Amino acid sequence: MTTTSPYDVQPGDRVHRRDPVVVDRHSSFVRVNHWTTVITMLLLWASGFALFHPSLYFLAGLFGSGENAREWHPWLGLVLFVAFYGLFFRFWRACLFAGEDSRWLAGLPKVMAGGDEERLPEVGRFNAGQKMFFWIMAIMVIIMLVTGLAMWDQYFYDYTTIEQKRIMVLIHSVVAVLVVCGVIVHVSMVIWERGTLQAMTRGYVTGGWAWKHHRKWLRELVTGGRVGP
Amino acid sequence: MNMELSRRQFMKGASAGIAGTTLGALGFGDIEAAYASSIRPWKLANLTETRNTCTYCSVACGIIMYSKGDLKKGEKADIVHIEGDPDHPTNRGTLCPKGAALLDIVHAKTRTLYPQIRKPGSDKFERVSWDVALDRVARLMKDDRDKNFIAKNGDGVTVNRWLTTGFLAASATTNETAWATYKVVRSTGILAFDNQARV
Amino acid sequence: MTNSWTDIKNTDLVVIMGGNAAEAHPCGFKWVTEAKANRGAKLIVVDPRFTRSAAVADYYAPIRQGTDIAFLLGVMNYCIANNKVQWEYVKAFTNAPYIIKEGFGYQDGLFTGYDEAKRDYNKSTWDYELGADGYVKSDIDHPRSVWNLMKKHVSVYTPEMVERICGTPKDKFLKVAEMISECSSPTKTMTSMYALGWTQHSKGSQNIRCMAMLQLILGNIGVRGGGMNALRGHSNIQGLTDLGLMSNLLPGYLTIPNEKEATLDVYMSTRGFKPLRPNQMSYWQNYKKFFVSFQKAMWGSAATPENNFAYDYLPKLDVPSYDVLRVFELMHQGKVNGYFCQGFNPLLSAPNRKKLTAALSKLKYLVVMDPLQTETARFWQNHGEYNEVNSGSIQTEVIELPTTCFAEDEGSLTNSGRWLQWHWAGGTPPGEAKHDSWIMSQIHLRLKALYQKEGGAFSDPILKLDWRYKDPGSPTSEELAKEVNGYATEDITDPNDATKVVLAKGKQVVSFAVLRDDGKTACGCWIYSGSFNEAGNNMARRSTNDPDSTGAYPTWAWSWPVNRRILYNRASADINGKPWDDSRKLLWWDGSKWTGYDVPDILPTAKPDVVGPFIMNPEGTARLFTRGLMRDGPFPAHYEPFEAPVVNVLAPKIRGNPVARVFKGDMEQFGDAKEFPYAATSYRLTEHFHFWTKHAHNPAVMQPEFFVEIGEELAKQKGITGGGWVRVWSKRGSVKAKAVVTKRIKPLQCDGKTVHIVGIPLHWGFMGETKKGFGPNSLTPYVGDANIETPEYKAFLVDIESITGPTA
Amino acid sequence: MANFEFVLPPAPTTNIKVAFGEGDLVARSASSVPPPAKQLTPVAKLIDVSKCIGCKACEVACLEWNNLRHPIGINTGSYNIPPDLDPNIFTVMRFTEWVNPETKNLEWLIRKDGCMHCVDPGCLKACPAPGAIVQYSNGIVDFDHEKCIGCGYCVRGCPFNIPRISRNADQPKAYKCTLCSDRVAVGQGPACAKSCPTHAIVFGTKDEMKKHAEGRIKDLKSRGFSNAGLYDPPGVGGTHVMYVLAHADKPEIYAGLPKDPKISTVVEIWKGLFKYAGFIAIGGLAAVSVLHQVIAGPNRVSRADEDNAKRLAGSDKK
Repeated sequence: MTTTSPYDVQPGDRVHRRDPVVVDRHSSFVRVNHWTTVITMLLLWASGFALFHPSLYFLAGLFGSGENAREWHPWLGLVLFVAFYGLFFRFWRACLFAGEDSRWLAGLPKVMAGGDEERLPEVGRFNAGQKMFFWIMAIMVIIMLVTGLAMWDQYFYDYTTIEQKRIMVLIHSVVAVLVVCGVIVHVSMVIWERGTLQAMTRGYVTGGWAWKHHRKWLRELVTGGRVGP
Repeated sequence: MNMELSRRQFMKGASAGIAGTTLGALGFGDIEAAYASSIRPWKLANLTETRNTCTYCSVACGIIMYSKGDLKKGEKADIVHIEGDPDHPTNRGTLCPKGAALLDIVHAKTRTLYPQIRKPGSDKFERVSWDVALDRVARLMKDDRDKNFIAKNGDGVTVNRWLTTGFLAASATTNETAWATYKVVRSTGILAFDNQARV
Repeated sequence: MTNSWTDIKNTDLVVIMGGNAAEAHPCGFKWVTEAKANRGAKLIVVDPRFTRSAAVADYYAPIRQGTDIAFLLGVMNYCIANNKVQWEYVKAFTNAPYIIKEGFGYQDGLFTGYDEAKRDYNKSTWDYELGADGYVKSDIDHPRSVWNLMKKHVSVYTPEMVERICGTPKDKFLKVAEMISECSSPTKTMTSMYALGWTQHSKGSQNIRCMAMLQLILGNIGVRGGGMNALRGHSNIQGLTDLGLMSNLLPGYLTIPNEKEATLDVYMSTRGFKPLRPNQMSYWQNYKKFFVSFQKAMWGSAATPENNFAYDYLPKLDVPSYDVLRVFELMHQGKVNGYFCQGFNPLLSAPNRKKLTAALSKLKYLVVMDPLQTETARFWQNHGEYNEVNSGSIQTEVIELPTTCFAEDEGSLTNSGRWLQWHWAGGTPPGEAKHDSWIMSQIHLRLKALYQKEGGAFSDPILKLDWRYKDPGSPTSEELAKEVNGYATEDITDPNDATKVVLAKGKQVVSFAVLRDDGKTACGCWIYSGSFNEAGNNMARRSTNDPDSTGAYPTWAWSWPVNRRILYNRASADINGKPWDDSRKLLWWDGSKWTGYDVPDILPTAKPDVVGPFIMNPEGTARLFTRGLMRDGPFPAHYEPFEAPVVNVLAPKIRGNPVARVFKGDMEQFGDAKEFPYAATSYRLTEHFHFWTKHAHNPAVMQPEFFVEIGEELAKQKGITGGGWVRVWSKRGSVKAKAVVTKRIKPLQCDGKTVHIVGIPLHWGFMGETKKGFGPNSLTPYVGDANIETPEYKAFLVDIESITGPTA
Repeated sequence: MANFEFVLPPAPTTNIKVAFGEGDLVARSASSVPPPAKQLTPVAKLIDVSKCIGCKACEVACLEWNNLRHPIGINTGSYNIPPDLDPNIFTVMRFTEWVNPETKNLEWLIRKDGCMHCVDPGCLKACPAPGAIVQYSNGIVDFDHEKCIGCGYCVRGCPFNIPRISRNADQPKAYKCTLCSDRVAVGQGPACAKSCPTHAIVFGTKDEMKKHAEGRIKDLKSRGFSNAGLYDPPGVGGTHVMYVLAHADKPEIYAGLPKDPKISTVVEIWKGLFKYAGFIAIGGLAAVSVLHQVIAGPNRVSRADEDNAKRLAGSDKK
C-alpha cells in the first residue's frame, strides 16, 4: 500500500486486528538467524571459557576434548560473525539513533527502578538501549574476529609478532568478557520485559506490548497501512 | 672383542669415576619410578650395541650403533640409532653434525642395492645378478689386459705392466679391504692405482 | 700427524693455517678448546676467510690463498732476526750445521740447475759436501752451512714483503710472528694443524715443509703438544696411503720399481741408505727385509730367492707416477679402456669437470663399487644443466656394484694420528650389497679362472697370488689383518742355536724387528707389523688407561709404528736425554736406557749424545735443507698459483710453480687476472662431508643448497644480494649458485692491488637429498703439486655476476 | 681424563632405571600438584658461546634423538639454516657477524637457541590445558603432547619466543626442547650436550654448571673480554639453560637474546589480574540483573496497553 516506510520498519512488520492485537515483529528468517547466533555464541563461550580459566576447562568436555574445543572455536567464531552480521545488515538502519533516544535514555533509570514508562518518549522499533547493545556488539564482534584471527595460528601465525599476539589474546579475552556482560544485560531485559521473548520465539508480540514499549513503531505500522486482519 | 668386556674396561677407566660423580650429583637415586606422562619411553631399551668408528674424517670418533636384532647371533640387524662412544679417548662421546647423522647415511634413500649395468649408449641402468656382473667385469678386464699388457719395454727390460685399466681405491674402507684390494690390483700389473689422499 | 689428536691438549699455541679444523674436524678440534680452557693456550687462525675456526680464535690474520710460503718464511725470518730460535735443538737435531756443495744457489726465483724445456731441475748441487770419511761435513758457521744458506734465503721475506705478497696487514703479521716466536722457548710449544688448505696447491708439499722447518727451528717436533699435524680428510685415507694404494708405492712407503731397475739388486742399490753421519741408525737399511716380506705376503711360496722373490711380478713404472691427474689425462687421450672407482667419486672430486666427462666417455668400461649412487657411476645420465650429456653418444659400459658401508663391515681404520682402530659390524647390508673384500676376491677368482681356462698375458702374478683364505671367495677381516701384520713362513731358529725355534711356522711376528730378507717371514705392510701378533688383535684394544694423563692412551687401539704415539719422540729431550720441559716429559734417558710415556723412536739403549732422533734419515737429523728429495727446491720459495690475481713480485717472469707438471693443452686453459679478476678458493663446510652427506637427510637439512661466499664490497660492486643467484665462471666452466654475502671475507691489498676473494664450497652434485648443484671442480685448473700431484683447488681465478634464478 | 668433567655416560639398553616422574612435578599447567616428597637436584645445560664453533652437531643430534624429520629448505644467503625453530627442530644456531666497536675486530657470534627451561616458565603460566606443560623439581619444563591442545598460548607466554605449533599437522601441538627429559630420566645428558664436539654445551647440576661457568668467565676475562659473564636471567627466576657470553653486558648482540627477560606484562595481566576481573565483572553483572528483577519486579504489559493498541489499530471498531 505504501511507497515509503519509516527507517525502522521491517518488511514483515504487520499489525493484525485481533483481540488482543497481534503485531508481527520478527520474521522466521530473523528468528533462525538470531537463534543461530545465540547457539554459536553459547558454544563459543563453552569452548572459549574452557581455555579462559582452568576451573572452566571441563566445558571442553562438551566438544569431546580440549583439542576439539580449540579447533572448533575459531570456526564457530566465523559462524557467529556471519550470523551476527546477518542480523546487522537487517537492522542497522533500524538502529540508527533518533531524536527521542537521548531523552529516552535520560528517563530510563527511573523506569528501571520501577517508574512509569509513560514518562519516556515514544520510541520506534528499537529503543536506545537496544540500539546501544546492537552497536556495541557490532564493534565487539569485529574486535573478536580480528583478535581471534591473530590467535588462529594454523592460518595466521605469520602475520603478527609475538608481542602483538600477546596483546591480541588479552584484548580477545577482555572483549569476550564484555560480550558476556552485554548479553547478560540483553537477556535480563528480555526477561524483565515480559512478553518480549515471544518476539523471538513466535515472531509476534501483542499490540499492548508494542504500545507500551515501541509505540512510535506501532503508530508507524498503522499509519503506514501495515494493518491486516 | 665383545661389548661386555669393553664396558667393563670402561668402568675401570678413569672416566667412570667422573661419570659416576656427575650422575650422583644429579640426585638420581636407585629408585625405580614410573615415567611421567610427558616423558617419552626410553627408546634404546633392549637394543643391541655395536662399537664402530665414524666413517667420515680421520679423527675417527668412536660410535655406538644401536640395532634391533643382533648380527653376531645371526639375526637380521636394523640399526635404529647411532651415538658417540663416551669411552673413546678422542671424541668422548661427542660427534660433529655429520657424525651425529650417521644413521641417515646408513639408511640413505640413495644407497646402492643391486648390481646394475648400463649398456653402451643406453640412458638407463639395468639390474643384473652378482654372477652376471662379476663375470662381466672379469671378462672385460681379461680382454683388455691380454690385449694391452706390456711384458717388456722398448729396451727389452721386463716391465710387466698393464696401463690401459686403472683403479681408484676408496678412502673409507678398512685396512683389510685395502690390503685385499692391493693384492688383487697389483697382481694384474695395474700401475694406474691411486686413492683419495690427493683430493 | 706426528702427534695424536689427544696430544693437542698439551700445546701452548695452536696455529691453524692451511686448514679449518673447527669445521672439518670438530671432534679433533675439541683438543684445541681443551688446551685453551685448561692450559691457557692461544689459537691463531690464518686464512683468507674468517672461518668457524677463526670464530673461536684468539687472533685472526687474513692471507691471500696460495701465499703461505711467503708468510711462513717471513715468520722464520722474524724468528732468526730476533734470535727466537731453539738453538740447542737446531744444532743437535737438524741439519743446520751441515755444509752444502759449492755451486748451489738461488736467483730470480729459481734454484741452480733449472731446465725450462723440461720444467725440471738438475739437482746435483742440492746436496751435502761429504768428507773423506764419507760423512757430511758439519760447521754451522761455514758460509755454506744449511743455516747460513737458509738465513739468507728467508731474509727477503720482510714484514713489508709479506704484506705485499700475502695482503696480510703488517701489524697483523707481526703479531702472529711474535706469538709464534715465543714458542722457541724449550718450555713453550706450538702445534701446526693443517689440511688441504696447504696441500691443494701447485706447491702444496713446500707449504707443509715450510711449517715443518719453522717447527724445527722452534724445537717443536717430537715434543708433547707440538708437531706437524696433518688433518687427514677421510676416515682411512691414512691407512690406504700406509698400505701403498698409490701408483708408485708398495705398502709401508716402500716404492714400486721403475723400469730402469730391471733387477732386485739394482732396485736395492738405490735403497741402501748408508748413514751420512757416524753412528746413525738410518732405519731404511732394513728396506730389503720389508720388501722381501711383502713379496712373500703377495706371492707366498712362489716368491723364492731363486726368482728374486718374484721381483718380476711387480709392474715397473715408466713415469714418476700414474696419479689420478695423469690417468684422466691419458683417458682423455683415449689411452685408457677400463677404470674402477671403489668408493671414490672423481667426477666431482678431480679438477676440470668438463675434461673428466669427456675422458670417462672414452672408456670402454667403468666399474663403480660404492654404497651410494655416485655421480661418477651416472656420468652418462642427463640431469639438465647439472649434467648436460647426450647418453646415446656415450659408449662406455658402466657396472655399478653395491657395497656395504662402515656400519655393516668389520675391520680397522687408521686415523690421522696413526691409530689403527678395530670396529665391528652392527647392521645387515641393504639389498644385495656386499663387502668390498668379497667383491675384490670374486673379481680375482673369476679372473684367475679365466686365465686358467684360456691362458693369456703373463698370468703368473694372478695365478700364484697367495690367496689361502678359509673361504677364498670371502676372506675375513681377521685373516687379512693377520697377513698384514706378518707371520713366519718357516720355522725360525735362534742364530746361535739351530735347534731352538724362536718362531714357529705360521706364527704371527711380534713386530717388524723380526722381519727377514731370506723369505722366512711374510708381512703385508711392515709399519703395521705388531698390530695383530700373538698377543691378539691389538687394534681392538679398548683400555682408556692414560698414565699421568699425557694424552697418549698407550693401550687404546694400536698406533704405527710399534704403538708409538708421538713420532720423533726422542727429540723431546735434549742432547743429554733430559726433557726440554719437565712439565711435559715424554721420554728421558735414565742413564742406561730410554724410558717414559711412549715407545722410544730409537733403540732404547741408543746413547742420547750419539744417535740422532730422526732415524729414518741417514743423517739422523731433521732436514731444513732437503737435498734433492723435492722437485721444486731444497728450500721452499714463494711461487704464485698458476692462476693468480697478481704477478710474482719476487720473480715476475715465473708463472706458478716452475716445475709443476702441466699437460699439453692445459696451460692454454689457465685464465689470467685481466679476464678473471677474482681469487677463488674451494673448501668444505662443517655440515657436510665431501659428496657423501648430501645423500643423508639431516646434513642436507643443515646445508641444502650450493652457494658461493663473497665479501660485502664485491657484492656491492657487482650488485649481488645475499640469497640471490650468481653465476661464477672460470676459463674451464661455469656454475650457478646462491650468494652468501658476508663480513667474513674482506678484500686484500696485494702489491697495490685490491684482491677480492670468492669462496666456493664443494658439497653439491646431482644425486642425493640436497638440491642439485655444482662443485668447484667445474672451475678448477688441471694442474697439481710439483711433488705429489695434488690438484690446485685452493687458488684459481674466476669472474662473477648476478643473475636471475633458474626457471625451474 | 681428569680434565673432562662432563663426559656423559653411555646410553643404556638394559636395566634401565627411571629416576624421576610424575611424583616430581612442582608445577602443572592449569592445575595444581601436591608438593613433591623430595627435591631433585636442579640440573642445567650450560652453553659456552665462546667455545661454540657453530657446527650444528647439537641440531642434528637433537633431530636424530627426537626422530624429527625437517624438510630440506634453501639457502637464503646465510648460515642460519634452518632459519628458525619449528615443530620439527627444537634448537637452531643463530649466526651474527658483529664488528666490535672497541677493537674493530669482526666477531662471529654463534648462539644455540632453544628452550631456556625458566624457573618461572611463561609457557606454563599461559597454558590453559591441565597438565600439558609440567615442571619437574630438577628444573625441566616439559610439554605433554597427549594433553596439549595446540592453542598456542605457550607461544604467547614465552619471553624467549621458543615454542612452536605444528600448524600443518592433523592435530596441532606445541613443540620445544624437552631438555631430553627421557634421557635425563635415565641418567643421561641431553643429546645436544652429548654431541657437542668442543663441549661448548655441558650438562650437570645447576651448581656444577655455575661453577664451571666461573672458570670459563675467568678464562675469557684473561683473554680481554672484560664483560664476560653468565646469562641466568633473574627476571624469569633464573634458567636451567644458561649461557656464558663474552659480552654479557649486551646479550642482545647474540641474535636478540633478551637483556632482561621476564614474562610479558600483557601475559601477566591476561593470566593474572584479568582472570579475576573477568569473573568479577560477569558475576557482578549477573547478580545485579537478578537483584533488579527482584526489586523492580517484572515489567508487564497492562490491559490498558492492549486496549490502546486496539484503538490504534482500529480493531475495536470492527
